[in-house]
Amino acid sequence: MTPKISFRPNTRKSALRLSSVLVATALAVSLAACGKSNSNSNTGASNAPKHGGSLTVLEGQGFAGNWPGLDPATDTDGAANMSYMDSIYGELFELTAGGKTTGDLATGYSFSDGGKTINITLRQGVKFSDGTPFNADAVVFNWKRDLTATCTCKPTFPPVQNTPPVITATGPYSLSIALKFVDAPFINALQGSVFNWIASPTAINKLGEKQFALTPVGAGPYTVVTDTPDSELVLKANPLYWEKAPDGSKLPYLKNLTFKSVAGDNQALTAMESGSAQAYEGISTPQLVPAFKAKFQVTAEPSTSPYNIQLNTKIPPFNNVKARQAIYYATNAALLDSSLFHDTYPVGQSFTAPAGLFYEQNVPGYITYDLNKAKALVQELGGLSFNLGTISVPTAISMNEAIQTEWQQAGMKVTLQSWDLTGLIGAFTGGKWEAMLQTAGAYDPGTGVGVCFRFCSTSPFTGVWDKKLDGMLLGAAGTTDQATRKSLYDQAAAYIAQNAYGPFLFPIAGYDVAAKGVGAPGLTSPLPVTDVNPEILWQYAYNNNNASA
Amino acid sequence: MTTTADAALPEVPLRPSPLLEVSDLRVTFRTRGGQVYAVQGISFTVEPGQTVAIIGESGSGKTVSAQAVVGILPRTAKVSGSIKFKGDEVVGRSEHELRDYRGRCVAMVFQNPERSLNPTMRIGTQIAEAIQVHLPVDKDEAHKRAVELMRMVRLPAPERRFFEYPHQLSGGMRQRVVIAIALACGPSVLIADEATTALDVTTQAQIMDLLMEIQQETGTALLMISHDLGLAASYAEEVMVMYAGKVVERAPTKELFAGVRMPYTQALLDAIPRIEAEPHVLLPVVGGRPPDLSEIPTGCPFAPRCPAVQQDCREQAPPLRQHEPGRWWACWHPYKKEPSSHG
Amino acid sequence: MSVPAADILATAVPVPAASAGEPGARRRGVLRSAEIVIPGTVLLLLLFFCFIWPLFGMVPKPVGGLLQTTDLPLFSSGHIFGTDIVGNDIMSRILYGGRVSFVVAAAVQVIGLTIGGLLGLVAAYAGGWLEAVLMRVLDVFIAFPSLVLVLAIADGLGPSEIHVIWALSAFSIPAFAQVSRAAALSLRDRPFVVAARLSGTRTWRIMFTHLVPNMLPQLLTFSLLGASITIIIEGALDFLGYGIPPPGASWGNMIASGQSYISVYPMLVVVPSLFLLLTTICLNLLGDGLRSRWGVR
Amino acid sequence: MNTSVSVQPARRPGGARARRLAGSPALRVSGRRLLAAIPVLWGVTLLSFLVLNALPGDAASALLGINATPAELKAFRIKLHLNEPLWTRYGNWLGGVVHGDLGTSIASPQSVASILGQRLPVTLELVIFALVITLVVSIPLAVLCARRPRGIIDRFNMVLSMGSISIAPYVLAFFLVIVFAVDLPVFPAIYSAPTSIISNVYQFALPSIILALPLIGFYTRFLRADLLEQMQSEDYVVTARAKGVSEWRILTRHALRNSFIGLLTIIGLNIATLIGATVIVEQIFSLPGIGQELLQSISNRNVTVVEGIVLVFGVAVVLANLLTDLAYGVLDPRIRHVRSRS
Repeated sequence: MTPKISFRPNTRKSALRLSSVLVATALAVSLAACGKSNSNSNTGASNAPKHGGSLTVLEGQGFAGNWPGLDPATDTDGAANMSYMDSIYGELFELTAGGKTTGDLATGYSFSDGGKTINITLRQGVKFSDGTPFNADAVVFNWKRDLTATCTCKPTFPPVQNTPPVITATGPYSLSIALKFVDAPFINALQGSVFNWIASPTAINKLGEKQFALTPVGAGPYTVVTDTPDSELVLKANPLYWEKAPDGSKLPYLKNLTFKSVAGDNQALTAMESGSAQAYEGISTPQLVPAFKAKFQVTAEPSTSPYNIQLNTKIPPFNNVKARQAIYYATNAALLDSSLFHDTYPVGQSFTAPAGLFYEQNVPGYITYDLNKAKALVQELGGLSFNLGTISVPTAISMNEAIQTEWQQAGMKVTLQSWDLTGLIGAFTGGKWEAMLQTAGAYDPGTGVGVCFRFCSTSPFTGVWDKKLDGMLLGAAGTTDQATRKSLYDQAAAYIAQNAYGPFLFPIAGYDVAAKGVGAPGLTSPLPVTDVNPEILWQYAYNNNNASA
Repeated sequence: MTTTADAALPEVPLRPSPLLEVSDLRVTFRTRGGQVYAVQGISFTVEPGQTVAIIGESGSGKTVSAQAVVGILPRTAKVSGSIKFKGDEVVGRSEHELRDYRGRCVAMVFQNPERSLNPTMRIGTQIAEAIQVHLPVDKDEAHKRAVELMRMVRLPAPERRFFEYPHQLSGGMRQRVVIAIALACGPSVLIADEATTALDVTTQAQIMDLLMEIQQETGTALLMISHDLGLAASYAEEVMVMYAGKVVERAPTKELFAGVRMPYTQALLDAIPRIEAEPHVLLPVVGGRPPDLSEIPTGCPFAPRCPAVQQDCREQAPPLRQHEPGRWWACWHPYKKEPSSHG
Repeated sequence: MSVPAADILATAVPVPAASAGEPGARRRGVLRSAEIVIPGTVLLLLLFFCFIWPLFGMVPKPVGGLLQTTDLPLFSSGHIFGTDIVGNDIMSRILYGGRVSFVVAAAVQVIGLTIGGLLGLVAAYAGGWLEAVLMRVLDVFIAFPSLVLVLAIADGLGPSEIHVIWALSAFSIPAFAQVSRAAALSLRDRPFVVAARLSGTRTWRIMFTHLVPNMLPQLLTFSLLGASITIIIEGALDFLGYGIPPPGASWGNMIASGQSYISVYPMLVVVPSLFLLLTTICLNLLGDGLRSRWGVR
Repeated sequence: MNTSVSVQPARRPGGARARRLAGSPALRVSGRRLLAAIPVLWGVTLLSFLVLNALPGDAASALLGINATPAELKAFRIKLHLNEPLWTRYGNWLGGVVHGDLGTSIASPQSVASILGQRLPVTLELVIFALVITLVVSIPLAVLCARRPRGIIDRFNMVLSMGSISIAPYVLAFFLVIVFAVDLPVFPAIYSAPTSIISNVYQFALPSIILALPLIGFYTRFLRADLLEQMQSEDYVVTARAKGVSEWRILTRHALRNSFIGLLTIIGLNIATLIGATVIVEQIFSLPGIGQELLQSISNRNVTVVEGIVLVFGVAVVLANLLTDLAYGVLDPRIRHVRSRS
């Protein structure tokens, strides 16, 4: 999860899928399937959390640092604002350390009717922070409202978007949602979407949509004190919060929690060094990591989406497989990794990543770096000149510059171009792009900016129109059986390598920073990443430096 | 009006020290182009109530001498010689001491009424400021005195005028304000540096009459600086002619115009157009250009332009001497016979 | 970019040329006075190093640096100023970047001088409704937050050197127009212009033979000051992400991209900033020297 | 602003005091200036509509983002009226503005007016702080320099003002933040909503200093030159000296008064660029001002918000010109009276 960094005044991400496109660099700690405790964990001050502290958290402006409103029905930036929404509304389902989706406000779920209907059971005895009861009717009210919101800023949730499902409360604390087709990763996808946050219906009706977006009411660990959109959100502990700490004491540990938007990594560093903040979610400039590490606890977020180079197979030069193979031969991912990021990423050959599901590092038949073969192919083709584009994020731009140098050594003529988010969308939909440095894959390849997003002919952002590949990828998303999904994804990876549809480099993710004596699951100890950014369980956050109790 | 040491006539003993006594005043300016000798040793005295005129072309050092007397020369000026005001030496006083002297003992009226008043400040305030600088009076008292001064200089409706701005007054009226400012603290000597040059003839006469009346009322000495010989003739008791930083001729007005000795003065007189002169006659003009003040010429500075120039004029500069009682001039070959009667 | 473009106009508010030097002061040769010689030579040196030296000097290319040699510190062998995070030699990027910065600054001033100057001249001379219309149009450009226009043009047309030049001209044209209008207005009523008009010379001749030569000193000093402002604003554009596109180099985009790593590699920002500072100081000194020489306020 | 100083005929009795109180010329001036402003504001909004329309990609693609199918994009554009021709859209927007409704933001449920309401005070405070600091520093500094030309203060100021004009503000900002916010934690590195007046000053201190520095350079240079010229070549200064007034008083009471007119020209002229410059400072300090919102709205193609901000910029510039015009009347009596007759 990396915000668009530094001063690019880029737009707020418009949807969860999009934000993974901005993934810049991270230190992937270990190759284990699910993140074990990382090397530089907070060994030092990991004493027990104390109550009563107050914490100021910085959010990068390009990504999480912008939140026009915090009403689930009108917040298109769902995923980016996960920290705020989770703190205010809590979550139906949350992702715990084991990488399992477990119930938070919900207690469980089950499939029926062949996987088309999902039944969800809710926790009982929970109240919203305005005292009104949290029950199935509230959830149904919210989900219906999210689907029928008229605001131009209505969030999108693909599984239910085109074919509105039937949502019914099957009991005071249970409900079911009937889809038109089987969607196995529905609950995983739910976790990062607005449907995971339930607002108090009475508050919505009392305050009205506009005011509610500024002063939301939920059942989460904190309530809103003041909200200056895109700048500062001040929260304080919710006295009615239901969850108890492992030792039985009341949660949340913190008395107040403040989120502040910051322009870039460097600003975050100076802000933390000057003491006006104690945590920063998502460093995306690797070169600054040592500076952060010198004074603070730095935790690598598990990385789930590898960088890949998409080739547009519809137009020349990459409609010719030889040209695509020349690209494979000319791309030295290991050198990129070592020169730009000091050898800290596991170079991979597929759209899966160590911290995600179905990880497969080496793919049979994948063409590896061979400069002479690349030169030979380029000569055979009579030269190769094209445009390589990416998102205008400093790290992505510097990677493109490095790739350009590598490809030019193979005799190719490469020109670089970068856009802001809206311009990038225009470039893709325009269809004239030749090569793009982007990211593919997510925690669950079927969700978010997954593999299908880059390689299925149905997606507007693909460079490949291959029915056979569509069959494999859509099939993998269509079954709930993990083993068959794994084998289908492996077949797809091999097929992509065989047709040289686009080389993969290495997965990247950001870092989270916390001052010594500060901690939270997901901030100082890794939690798996759902679609884009890791979830942080703010109810467990503590700051012992100014804790009273 | 006594003269300096080696006068031909005996010194008149025991006179009280004159009001203003300037002896061998020299002023040089340091500029990027080198030294400029603006005033090369002039001496004169002014008695209380007397009106002395200093006449000369522009660049003859008359204004610089006046500024030296008032002590408002710029920092780049180097002053030597002595200026005594009622016996106290002025040259060399510190800026602080000079401030008490300016406006209280000696005051000045300037040539260009258009620019001599601060355009963004009421005239009343500018007059009151002159009063409050020296006299320990509060605002209202200063206000009253200022109105009084405005009445003295014959400004119509002074109470109302007090609040008006310079651009609301005519040239003549503005000059009256400047005079009011100068007389604010009852100075003993008033220097009028081409005070009427920028005005039309009728206003000029009004201002000069005003100065005369004020002189009668207050007994202030008047040092008139001008290039207009006619003005000097009709108002001054004594006339000094300056050329290239030196005094070349000095005499009581009557005697001077009765018989001019110095060729330069004569040339100046001839240059004044006469009604009775025949029409379409070329105006007699002094040839050549005023000397360059950054080099001290050998011999008489007027030599290159003098109609009666002779060899000795070029070799040695004639000293200023009192050849006849009260009459001084600096010329080897002065005009002896009476020139054509006029003036 | 808080250096205000339009307000340099203020320091160039037209006052009739000061009176001639003190009587008798020798007129110093224009070039000999220190105010002009020192900044002039430094600027010439900078121009020489940026434009001519890379032609025959052994300066590596500004892009395509060796990936093995990234983030070298100052004075490392082969790279006097070290290398940036992608391995490009900073020294060569400074030189090639200097070219871009100078070209942009010069082009923007020329455009401003010609179009803006002409507009102002015509507006002042024509007077009446034409002047009112022209001035209102100029007011629109001045009232319009020029940064929006610049961002929009750069963002819309996609960042490239020519677009940046057009974008920055949005600053310089109104500013020049105001200066030239003010200067022309003050000259228009001067006796020699009235005399020319009385003697029946055609308007265009009056404008170009009488008005323009008298306005030129002021417009030229204004353009020197404007050039230094333009370089800074070009940097601001990169800073906001809309300037010269990487991997191309310009001092502005080197500073802008360097600031992301300022705590770790401060030299990425310090070196180009020093060059930028040196150039703008020289331009301002030269502007001041010429202004005092030509007696323009 | 050519103030032709002409000799006035004798005035009818009515008294300057009465005229001064009536202030009629001031109203007439502002009236005319406001009328002239309307076409300018109209031009500003039209220009920004044209400019934003020229940008590739639009609010729909910015908002719906990556997984919107072309059909959805079309439907969304219809909902946003983006498919209507430019002129009708501009007409609708203008109609709204005339009735005081700036429309609602595309990216959030908030109305443009409420966004501006929340963010405008921050930018205004920043600009006012910067102007105050500039004037408080540059006026005394210029007077000191003019008092002793070529003195130590004058030489020091020469270097300072040359440096402050030439250094790029964003470079300056980096180093000031590192020195004043990190090494010696005096000022906060980034903005947080102030709790009290003092914390408010602390928040705005560093950003406004950075905004003010180049201005200080300009104003001091101008003022010093203007004062020196008056002291050396204006006759009313010689009159004052002849009165026995001290150099210091002449500088402060006489010369400075006349320099304010020239200074006003600068202030009036660079208000527009000063507001434009706040964008950079707001980015660096994460100040929730309209500059920051402007940048985001441009890349979101959030037309209504951009239009709102552009209108605010335009109005601010027009007001600034109006204020400077009125101030001329107060400071320069010649203008006040010339106008009262025309």
